[in-house]
Amino acid sequence: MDFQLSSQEEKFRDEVRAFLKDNLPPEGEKRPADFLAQWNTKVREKRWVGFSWPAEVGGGGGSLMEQVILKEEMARAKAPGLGTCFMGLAWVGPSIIQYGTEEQKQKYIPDILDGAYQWCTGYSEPDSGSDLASLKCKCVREGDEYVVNGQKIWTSIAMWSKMMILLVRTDTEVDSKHDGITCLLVEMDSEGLEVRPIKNMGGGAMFAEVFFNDVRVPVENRLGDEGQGWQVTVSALANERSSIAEVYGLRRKMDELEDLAERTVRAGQKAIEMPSIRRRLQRADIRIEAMRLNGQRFLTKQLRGEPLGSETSINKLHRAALEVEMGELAMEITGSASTLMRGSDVAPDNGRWADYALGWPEVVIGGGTPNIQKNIIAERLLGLPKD
Amino acid sequence: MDFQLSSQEEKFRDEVRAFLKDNLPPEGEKRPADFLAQWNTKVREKRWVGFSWPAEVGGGGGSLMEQVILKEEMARAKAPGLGTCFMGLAWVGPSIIQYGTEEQKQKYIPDILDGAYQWCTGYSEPDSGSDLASLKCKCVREGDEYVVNGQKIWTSIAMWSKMMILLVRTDTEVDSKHDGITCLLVEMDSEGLEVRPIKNMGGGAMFAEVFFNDVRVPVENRLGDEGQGWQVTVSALANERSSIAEVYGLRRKMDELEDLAERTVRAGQKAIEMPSIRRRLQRADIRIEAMRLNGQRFLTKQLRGEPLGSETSINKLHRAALEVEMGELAMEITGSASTLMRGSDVAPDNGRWADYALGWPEVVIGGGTPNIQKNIIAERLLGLPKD
Amino acid sequence: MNFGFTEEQELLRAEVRKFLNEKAPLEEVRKQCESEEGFDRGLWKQMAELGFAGLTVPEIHGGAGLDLVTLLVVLEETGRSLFPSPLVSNVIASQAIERFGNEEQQARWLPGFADGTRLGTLALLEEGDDLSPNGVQLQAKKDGEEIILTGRKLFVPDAGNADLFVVAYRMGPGPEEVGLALVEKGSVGVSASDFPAMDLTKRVGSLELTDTRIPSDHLLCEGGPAWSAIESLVELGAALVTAETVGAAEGALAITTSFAKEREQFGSKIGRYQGVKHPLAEIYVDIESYKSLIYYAFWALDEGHEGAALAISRAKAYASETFPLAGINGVQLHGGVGYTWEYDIQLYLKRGKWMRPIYGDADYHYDRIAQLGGL
Amino acid sequence: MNFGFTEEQELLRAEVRKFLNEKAPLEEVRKQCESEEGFDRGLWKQMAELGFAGLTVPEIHGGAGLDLVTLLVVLEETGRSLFPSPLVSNVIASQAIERFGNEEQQARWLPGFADGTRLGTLALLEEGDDLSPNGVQLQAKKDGEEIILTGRKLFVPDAGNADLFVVAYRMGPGPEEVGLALVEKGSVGVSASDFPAMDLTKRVGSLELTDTRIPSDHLLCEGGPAWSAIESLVELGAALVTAETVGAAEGALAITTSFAKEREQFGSKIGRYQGVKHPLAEIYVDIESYKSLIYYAFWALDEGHEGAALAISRAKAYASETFPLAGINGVQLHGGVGYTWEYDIQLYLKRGKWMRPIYGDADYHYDRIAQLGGL
Repeated sequence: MDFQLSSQEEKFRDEVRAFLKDNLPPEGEKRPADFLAQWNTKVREKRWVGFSWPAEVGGGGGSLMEQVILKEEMARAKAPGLGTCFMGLAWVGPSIIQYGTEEQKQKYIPDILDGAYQWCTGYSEPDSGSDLASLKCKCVREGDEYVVNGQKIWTSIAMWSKMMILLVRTDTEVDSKHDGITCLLVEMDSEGLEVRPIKNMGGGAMFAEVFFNDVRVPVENRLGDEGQGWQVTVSALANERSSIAEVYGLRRKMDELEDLAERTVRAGQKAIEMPSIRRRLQRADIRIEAMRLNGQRFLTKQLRGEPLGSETSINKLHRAALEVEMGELAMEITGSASTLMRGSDVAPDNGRWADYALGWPEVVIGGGTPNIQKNIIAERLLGLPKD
Repeated sequence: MDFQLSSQEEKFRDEVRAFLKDNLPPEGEKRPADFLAQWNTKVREKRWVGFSWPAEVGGGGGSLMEQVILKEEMARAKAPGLGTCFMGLAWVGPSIIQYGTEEQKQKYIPDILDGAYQWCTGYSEPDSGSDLASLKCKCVREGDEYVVNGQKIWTSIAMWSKMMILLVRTDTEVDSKHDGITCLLVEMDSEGLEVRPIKNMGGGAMFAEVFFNDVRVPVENRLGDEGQGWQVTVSALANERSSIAEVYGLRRKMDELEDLAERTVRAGQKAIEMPSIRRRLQRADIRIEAMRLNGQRFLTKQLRGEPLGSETSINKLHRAALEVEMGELAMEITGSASTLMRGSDVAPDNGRWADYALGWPEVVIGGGTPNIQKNIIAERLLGLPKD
Repeated sequence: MNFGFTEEQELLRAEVRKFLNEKAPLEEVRKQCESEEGFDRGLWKQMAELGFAGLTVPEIHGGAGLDLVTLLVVLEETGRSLFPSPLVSNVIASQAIERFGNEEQQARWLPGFADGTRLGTLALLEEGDDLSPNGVQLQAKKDGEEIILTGRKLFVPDAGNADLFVVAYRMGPGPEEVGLALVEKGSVGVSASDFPAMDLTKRVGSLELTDTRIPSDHLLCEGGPAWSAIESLVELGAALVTAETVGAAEGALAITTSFAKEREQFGSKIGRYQGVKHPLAEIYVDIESYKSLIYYAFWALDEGHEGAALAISRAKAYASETFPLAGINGVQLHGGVGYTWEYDIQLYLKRGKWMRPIYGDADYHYDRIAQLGGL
Repeated sequence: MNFGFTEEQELLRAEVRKFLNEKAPLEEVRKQCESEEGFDRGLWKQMAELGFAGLTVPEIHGGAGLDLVTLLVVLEETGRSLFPSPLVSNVIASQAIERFGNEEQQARWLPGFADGTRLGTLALLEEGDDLSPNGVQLQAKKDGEEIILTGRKLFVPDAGNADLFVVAYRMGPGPEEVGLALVEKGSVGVSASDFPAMDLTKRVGSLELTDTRIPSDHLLCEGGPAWSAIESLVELGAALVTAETVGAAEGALAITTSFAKEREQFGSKIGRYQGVKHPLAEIYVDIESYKSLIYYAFWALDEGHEGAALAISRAKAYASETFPLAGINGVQLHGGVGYTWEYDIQLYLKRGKWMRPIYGDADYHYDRIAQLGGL
């Protein structure tokens, strides 16, 4: 057991820290208007966008451990993200690198790294829910084109995306529902493609429904072989590593929550001194620390070259519970003011906690409901029978 | 809505209170050595044993509301029980009254009322668990006798009983597992019948396994018709009313727990003033009060002549949770001393809380596990599909 | 011994439910609560005509003169349908006048509550969110028989629509040097408005008073009796909110249960899984339990029974701790659709967040139970 | 960066597990713990010969001189098999001498810990169950270089078997006027015995001292350093117990999981129901999580890293709150058989009740986290 970095890793960490010191204004200090643009250019120049991707496609060629160090330092410094094409960097890019043709790589990878535009993900369908592979979106080949008809749902940021990675069913006569699925790269301004934002309970919209009505996609936009779509997707989702950054996100939120409880005085008492609040804050805090260390155990496994399996569900389940609990805690801390939203002078922090307390489903349900995660753990890690 | 008693009910209550005043030593006062024997004779004379049973079989012929008042006053005064043949009074007697022959009534009912001996209940089998109707205990008729072979388990107080009400399978070729079951009244000293006490985790034994090896039971000891056993049992179990006394039992335990928390000083602080303990005591206290009032709603339904259905599962589920929680609370209140048992001078209340914290399964699992209760509520009260 | 409703009460329930199902199904509720005022004055007028609005107002003042247990039946139904109306605030304001006002004041104000033309509310809390005497800091200056009020009230239910505020003020530094006055919206120096808030069916806002002169015939009580009056109004508020919560919670459970019966996943109704069934069963057990507690509390209130305050605090603490979580569970069991604007379950989740702190959160009521001599 | 064990440590784990599986399967554990002494001295001797007993004792004193992370591996295995042995108490006592004793004391006492002939324990708590300085009230009188001790220690682990007690005593009224001394069982005025207790695999008892004279070469430390020493021993105790708990919890989960895979009800394996699966999944998540916390804590202890105390308190609080409930869940999921003497799951339930308060319950460790500058 050893939590120290090697001297080479320390050197890299110092490089990152020096960069952050030079390029990130200290906390509380106002960032210049063009800060974000400059930041994006600089991290791109350092090849820290797509840091783990091979150098030949324009990535950083970084090792796993260096990647972790980079993310950790960035999160700790509360720096902006590395790159702006979120889903492109998270899984579209890796899928294209693994399954794409030379042309596809050249056409899409540089734009993903530069953040030229957004990608979205056409996986879920109205009737498929957590059962992704039961998808029905119809796709027929006509000459050099695929013709797509059907509907997707829960497509995150579809309304702001130029491209979509889409799963369709090209073959319905299959033994396993995992067969007959094909992956296409689709332009969002294709004729017959319609995006309808889904208004969430907070009143905003992060997700959309996407309708396909005879949408024609050139065959060269197929990613991988026909029928190989499930495999492409599974590899892509596997790329969604037990994210260090995710834990730091929770940690940051927790620090803010602690600060809120410290600042909030109700009935003459600081909220942080109310026993019922304090103990729950402490419990959440311990679980976040446990998640951080769980992540390091997963990382060790990866560093040893062992594949990561269902154990990441451990942190997913923690996160689902914590996002709900922390929202509830924010509500209980702020009492009568808890439900006031943006635009009221007495809304705590101008209503951001109210937004937060309504925002958990995007995280919790998006990543597979807690019930699904518990099934994964029970069946795959404990070997209990399927229900 | 009206929680007042009618003047007739008030009169009955006053009669009970007067009896208690005359016959029960004040709390804290030593009871005479022969107190219990005298008590039993007196309540029997007043026909308060089998209070709700018809007068013609020797019962009290009391109304439901009077029965509730009687139980409530007895519980409030912490009086001993009414009658000593627990299972005989709870369900064997009512079954015999409903399904028994005139001979059976004359033979058994007076003894049950007098507490002449104990009855036990041969329902559960090793492989039947919560699925009572799947029982397999074999029974073949040979002339004027039934011959029983098989095994029962979780038979409460079998080792101290003279008689057993037994369910056997007389017909295996049936469409429904509820058919082909027959109910027998069996002498525990029958040849081929063996009782093996089951040692529980507290080291004691309340339950037993009962083995039947060619046990011969005269046909006149059959209760109800052949194949009518399930019906007899269901009526008997329905007789196990949402017990007022049960809530008073929890209430009494809660008062004692509060007293324990008041008396126990750890690290210079009274346990009752520790926020983590106090809030949990309060929560339990509220739930017991809710159970009491839930019971009154059930009672109202019965008084209106409507049958009580699965709603009693509400209180069963509360009780299951509370017995566990109160045991845990006792442990947390008493800290380092919590696991000390009878015989140590520093064991809190000579180890009775340690016993209590190991004793919940007899209540919780005996009455159907919480999972079973939740299924009953979900399926029968909410109409959700079976699993 | 009868822990149930009379036939008349059950008939009233059926009538109210029918009225709300027809006039305010959830798609209609959404429209009403998103409007400027947040409720439908026409519908409110109709409710007044049917006698629902002035149910507890004495008959001599034009009301139905019925008891709180009967009101409970109405509240369960308005809660079930998330009906946006000033009912709860109005009952508190009218009860304040009925209980603490003199005959003149009753005769002057109560008829408006009975016929639905008057909207009232209690303005109690201020910055500091404190339900103890210390929380009342709004300053009163004596000027002969009158007083002059200056200060700001926060978290005032239905502030934007109310035309009559029952305002708690402070006369001096002593803990119970407080008073209760009636403040009319039209008076000089009065300004009130609603805050943007999560549960659109329940408006909440602020009341600002700047040198507002209160004539002596608008004063209800002062000193120790005023503090007792305030406490009893908070109690009443907690009781009314909990009664509505019983209905709302049943509504949320019904929606989620029928969703679970319909929705299929992995080739099976999701309601078949214990992971769905068991949380729903637990929610049911909780609702039935705080229902029993609050039913009893309403009866005890009507009877002037000493156990009322304790029963209210028990019920409100229980409901405040469990109903918000039931809403979250409901949304989770719906999966993704549950948190879209379009599905109704999220409306109940928001109601849970609204009801948790109002008229005292669980912490407040647990402490109050101890004060009242409970555990 | 390596959050795992070395190959040597994994080999050791395999060796210990094999040893325990062979020599102390649960049916054997039951026999051993029900014996007069509560453990098997012969087996303990064998463990000492294999080097498990004196694992952390420095090599110059006959031990293996290994670090705590290596000991962690052994503790997980003794926990898993509920192995009754004086290991935890012994490590605390030997570490007390190693950390706070002088060279002479180390040379005199440590070899006995290495070869398994000496059994030691920490005698800290008294009536009042107080882990603060105030909890140490056992009275010491100076007599030249010696001290004379009188008083009673409670909740002393393995009191009945220990022949050497590390005893905390009080010199004067000041909060930190405390000291640590070594008391031999055979000395005049010493009497120790075990209490009847729930978890037979873990003995706990009392130590009574009546005018017991302690020679100066038995004194370890006094004053502020003594209080720090005591705190660090409580920390160590909490760490060792939590490490054993990880193994015990995994053992309990394994037993329940395989029961759920075998047992049929209503024609189906009970492990198929989410009502069984989901609690087991939650238990798994908890175990993995306090496992990570305690692993890190052991590494930090070995490194003398400042974060050790915080990590220990986090892990112990987490484990103390969840493992006892996991035991209850395990018994419940077994149904009736789970709470019979015959089935093993109840042994783990009792272990949960034993581990909850020892070396600080959750409340104590939450407060300690705050003291240490955590939340």
